[in-house]
Amino acid sequence: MSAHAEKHEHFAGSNKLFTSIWIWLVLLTVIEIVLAYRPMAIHFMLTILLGLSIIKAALIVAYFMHLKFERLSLILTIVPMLVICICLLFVFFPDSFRSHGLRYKFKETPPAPAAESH
Amino acid sequence: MGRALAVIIWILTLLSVSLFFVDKWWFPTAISSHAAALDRQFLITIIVVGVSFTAAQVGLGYMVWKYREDADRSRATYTHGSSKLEVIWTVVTAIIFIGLAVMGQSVWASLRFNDAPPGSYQVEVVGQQFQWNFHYPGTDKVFGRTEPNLIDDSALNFIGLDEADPNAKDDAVHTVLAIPAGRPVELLLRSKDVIHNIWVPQLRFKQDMVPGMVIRVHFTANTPGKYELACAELCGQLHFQMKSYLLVLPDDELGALTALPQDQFQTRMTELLAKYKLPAQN
Amino acid sequence: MSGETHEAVHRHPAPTGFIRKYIFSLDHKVIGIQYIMLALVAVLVGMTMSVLMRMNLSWPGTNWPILGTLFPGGAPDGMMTPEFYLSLVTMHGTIMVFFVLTTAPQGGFGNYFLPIQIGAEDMAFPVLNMLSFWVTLVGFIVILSAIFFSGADSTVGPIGGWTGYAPLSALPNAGPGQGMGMDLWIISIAIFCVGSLLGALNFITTLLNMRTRGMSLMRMPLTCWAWFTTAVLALLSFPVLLGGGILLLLDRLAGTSFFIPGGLYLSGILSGTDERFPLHTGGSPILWQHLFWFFGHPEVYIAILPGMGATSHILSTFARKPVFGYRAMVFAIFAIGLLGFFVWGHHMFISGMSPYSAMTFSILTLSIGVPSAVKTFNWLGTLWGGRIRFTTAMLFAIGFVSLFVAGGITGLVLGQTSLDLPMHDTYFVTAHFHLVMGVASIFGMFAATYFWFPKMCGRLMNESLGKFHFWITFIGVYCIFVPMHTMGIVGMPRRFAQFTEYEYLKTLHPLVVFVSIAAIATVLAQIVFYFNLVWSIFKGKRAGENPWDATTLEWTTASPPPHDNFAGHLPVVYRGPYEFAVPGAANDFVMQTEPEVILQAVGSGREGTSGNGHDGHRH
Amino acid sequence: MSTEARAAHFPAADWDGGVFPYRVGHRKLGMWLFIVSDSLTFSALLIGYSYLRASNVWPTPFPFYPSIVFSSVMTFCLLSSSLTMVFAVSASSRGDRAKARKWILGTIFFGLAFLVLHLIEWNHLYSEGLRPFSLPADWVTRYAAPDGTLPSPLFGATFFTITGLHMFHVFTGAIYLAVVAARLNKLKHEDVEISGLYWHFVDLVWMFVFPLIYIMTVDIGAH
Ligand code: HEA
Ligand code: HEA
Ligand code: CUA
Ligand SMILES: [Cu+2]
Repeated sequence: MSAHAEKHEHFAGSNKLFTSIWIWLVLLTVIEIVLAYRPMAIHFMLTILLGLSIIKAALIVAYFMHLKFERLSLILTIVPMLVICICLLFVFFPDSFRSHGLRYKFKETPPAPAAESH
Repeated sequence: MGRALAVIIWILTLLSVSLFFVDKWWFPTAISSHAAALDRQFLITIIVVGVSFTAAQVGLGYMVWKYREDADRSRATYTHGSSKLEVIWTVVTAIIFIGLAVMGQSVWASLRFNDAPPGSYQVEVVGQQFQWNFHYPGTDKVFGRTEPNLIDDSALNFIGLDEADPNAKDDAVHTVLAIPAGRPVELLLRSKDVIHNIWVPQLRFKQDMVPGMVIRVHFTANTPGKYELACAELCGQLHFQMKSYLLVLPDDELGALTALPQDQFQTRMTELLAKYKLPAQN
Repeated sequence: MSGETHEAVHRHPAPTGFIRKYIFSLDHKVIGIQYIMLALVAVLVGMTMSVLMRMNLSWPGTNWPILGTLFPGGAPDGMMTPEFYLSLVTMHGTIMVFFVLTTAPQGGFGNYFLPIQIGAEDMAFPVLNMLSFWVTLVGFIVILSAIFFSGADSTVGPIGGWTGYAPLSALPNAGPGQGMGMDLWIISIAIFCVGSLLGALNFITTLLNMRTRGMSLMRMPLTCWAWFTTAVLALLSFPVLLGGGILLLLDRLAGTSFFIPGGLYLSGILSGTDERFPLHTGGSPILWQHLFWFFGHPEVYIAILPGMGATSHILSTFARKPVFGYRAMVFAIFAIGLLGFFVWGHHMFISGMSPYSAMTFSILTLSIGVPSAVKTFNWLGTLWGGRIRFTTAMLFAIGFVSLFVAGGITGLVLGQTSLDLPMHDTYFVTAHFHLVMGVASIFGMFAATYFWFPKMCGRLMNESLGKFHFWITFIGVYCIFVPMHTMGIVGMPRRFAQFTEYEYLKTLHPLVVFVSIAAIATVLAQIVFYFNLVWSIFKGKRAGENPWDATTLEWTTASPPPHDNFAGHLPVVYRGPYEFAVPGAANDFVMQTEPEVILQAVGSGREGTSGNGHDGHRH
Repeated sequence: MSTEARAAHFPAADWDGGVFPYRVGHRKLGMWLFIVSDSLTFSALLIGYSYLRASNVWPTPFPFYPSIVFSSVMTFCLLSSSLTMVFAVSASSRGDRAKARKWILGTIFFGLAFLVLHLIEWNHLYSEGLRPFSLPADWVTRYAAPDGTLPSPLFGATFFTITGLHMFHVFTGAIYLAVVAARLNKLKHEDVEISGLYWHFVDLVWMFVFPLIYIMTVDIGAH
């Protein structure tokens, strides 16, 4: 029995490590903001942004949320479950893209400005 | 108890299966050209399924009959299973099921994976709560412009047809769908309010009509006649009354109909509706 | 580590006051019973509605004076209006799916027996457990109230079907039934999502963390596997519905248009031209269907998996024989759970979804039949060579197998894109899902009730009444739901308030009437069940600890179990869950807690623990 | 094998019962599961947003100031709050409750700063005329597609819904942390760690909301 000592819990990672992770996160954010002002194809931009977000999320999960220091089995339980479900949600998109061609087109009337009601 | 249960299971199986042999309660005779393949696929499937159903129920009854508690044996057979059997029946069912699935795609593919053949007869279908509107392009084969803000139910402009549009001059809007026999038909399905679904059992065809979208579908109907057309998606209070007719007309009769101006079109349609009879119940 | 486990023990002492003991109880057993009672009440409401629906379908225009008083708008002078019929369908479907089949099997029996079967003293989070129940109860009250509230004009509940397709459900002005009742319907579903989600994480944690010593995964009863997989499905699918529900509610209350496209024209008003119908544009009705069915398909497996678990468990117990292919069963449960997320599109073949996605979904859909078939074959295998004791619980379990095959098999028809063209939204679908869900799952629950009632109440249910109940119900449901296939083939659409409008449906009239009569008879037979239930609580024959000679942990403790389940010492598990008919053992069943099997002379030197569930993958 | 020997033998393996297979207590595992579940709620909303955006004409109205500056500072706040939160957990693991409390209060401070900035940003958009059901009149003309299709009012709907739900999470997170800070002496280290998990999760969600809602909607005057 690995009897746990009451006072000192093990919490891997030094404050220095966490600070450097934080610096990385801030840096990646700055990159994102800079990217926003670079004209480029929207698909391209989206891919890069999502890529960066995934890296940031991974850093947060791995270090701040400490998953990297948990047992492999926990990681293998949580991560695939979530990844599969989120990937499945992407199956919605063909229908979104399709709807351009299928849209009923008509002349829209601009709404009355600044509705006060509601 | 075991025997009684077995017998009841067998009787229920027999009755269930025999219900599928009652001619009266089967598909109405099909009139579309994809229906033959579809009916065949249905038949194959229902046979596979029926045989499996029967086999499973007979097997279940047999187990229940044979292995009821009796004095002959003091203990049940001690076994945890057989990997060989598991593999066999997994593989066999996988082959059957995937096989069915693949076979089941051909009609679908022929209807949905390609556009309507050129020269198809086009009708625009506009669903609205509890009423059908069929918009015929007329002799010029071009639909007049429609705009939601021109819709005026009280003035009977149900689909918002722009009378000022030259293409609309020869258009007709009617509550009955008339299509040619033996020629590909393309429907442009829309809805004004909520989701409806166009369905004619004899066509073996069904498609949701989604507001905001124009869904194009195509098929060919072969047998002239009058058929009931139903809405098959819950659309509110009077969903069950959202009924119309499909008239499949010989080409010349339909040609003569579509050449008529709107007011004569209406009367002619009424005559045709009276002329054709619903198919006899099988 | 076990130190930590023990810390969890006795976290809450046995309560003494009535309220803490029976109302706001933290004890998983009490909460389980509360869930079951909720389901028993909900199913009464649902059944009553189904009878009213059948009456209206076969004898349109029947007069129900009491309806007239209760719902002056929906049934003026007691005559049911179409909108009232449709709101009954909606409420019937919703109540049955959510408040019967997601509560009793999982929240009820799961809650009661999962901790006991894995040798734990309670759920991991007792307070959360209590909250889940009360949240669910609030959801139920909200949905019941939905039928009494309405738009301005008439008293009918929501009209949307249990699927609540937008934009019908998103537009308050889309006719009667889209008023406040619909808001309440959505709110109730959202509340229900939260309750189930909390319940699910509780189940998963309990099962992973609280198994007692020796209770390895492969020694768990199949019921536990089923509850576990169900909980995972719930954890991953309810949040998506919750997201969708929030959006739908906003469409109705905040004037957004997530699911409402532009250019709509309703009751004489074009969207945006009048304050009664504000401007909506840009939304996608198909998006709602995706969000709903992404949840909806896993949900139907949430409804059936616990029933499958209970069936495996009970078949093995009363066939006096180990489950055939335990491992294959576990894999099948798992495969069903996993594949269950890949097939939601089969409800949307004709919705205007991409035909290529439809084809993919179709093939995946039929693949999911494979693990179901494997389970069926293993059930038959379990019976094979058994010495079957026909208790009522066993009868219902066998009935489950029969009905599951009958219902599941038509899924193979519906699952093919081409064949769904004529079949979608007809009574063929109604037949399919009632057989699997409406009765197979319910049979699972009946079996579970008859099986575990002695453990829960300390008394046996009356077997004669039980058997009577079984025969009527079993034959009855076949009579109700098999003819519906035929109706579907002829082409009878679902959600029709009346069939009087269509000529081609006239030939079906005898069947319609037959089904209604069968339904009424079957529903009446449930009175026997309720009577038996209540009567047996007080007057039933006393059950000992283990009336069925069963092997799993719940049968090692008192009936009903003490507050902490095992009276202070957790059991230790030495073998797999279904050790019946072990050759050479003294009894024909060997409890999971029995350390050594006493081999009689016959024993061929074979170690009696070959069923320890490890199948040689350890040691 | 004797009974005791067997019993002693069993707990050796992770999955054999009697142990926490992940070496993680109930509450921590429960929080992880809650996070999985909640991520899916957000995923559903973000996917819904992307779905609608891809099928509509979408305005890209956010100016550098105030929107992007604000949201960047907000991102910075959340990231920093995560850092302080790890420090808090780290301190708590060393048994240093005073420090832990200090860092938690720092986290709450950053969280509140995020909320305040966000509300200012909301208020700004609201005063510009953005509503859940409509766009400001000048956006409508400015972001109309070349073919005349109007930009979608779903912009406001998705914006307010997604950021609103996120804000709600930050808000509950702040309350949660306040309770933890107040009761720190009675709590175990694990409880602090769990509150940290929740807080980081809120941060993590923002890592997707920020690029998808803000960065992808920057006004670069390209139209
Ligand atoms: C669990 C699910 C469930 C159950 C049990 C039932 C039970 C019944 N259903 Fe229902 N039904 C649905 C789910 C269910 N239904 C759904 C989802 C819909 C679709 C709604 C929609 O379109 O949106 C529907 C729709 C539906 C229709 C179609 C309406 C239409 O489309 O117009 C009809 C028509 O006859 C019908 C009839 C019946 C009948 C006669 C019964 C029964 O009365 C049969 C007899 C009842 C029993 C045998 C059950 C007894 C159970 C107990 C006593 C519980 C025991 C509890 C414990 C052990 C804890 N149902
Ligand atoms: C408990 C609930 C439950 C279960 C288990 C299932 C199981 C299955 N369902 Fe069902 N389904 C519903 C509940 C359920 N369903 C509901 C509620 C609806 C309607 C919702 C609504 O619109 O209101 C629905 C609707 C529905 C549709 C949509 C129909 C339509 O609206 O057009 C489809 C289409 O693919 C489908 C398919 C399947 C399949 C392939 C299975 C498979 O999992 C079945 C697998 C089982 C077997 C195959 C039987 C056992 C196997 C054998 C005996 C082996 C031998 C067999 C052979 C060799 C062939 N279901
Ligand atoms: Cu239109 Cu139903
Ligand atoms: Cu499904």
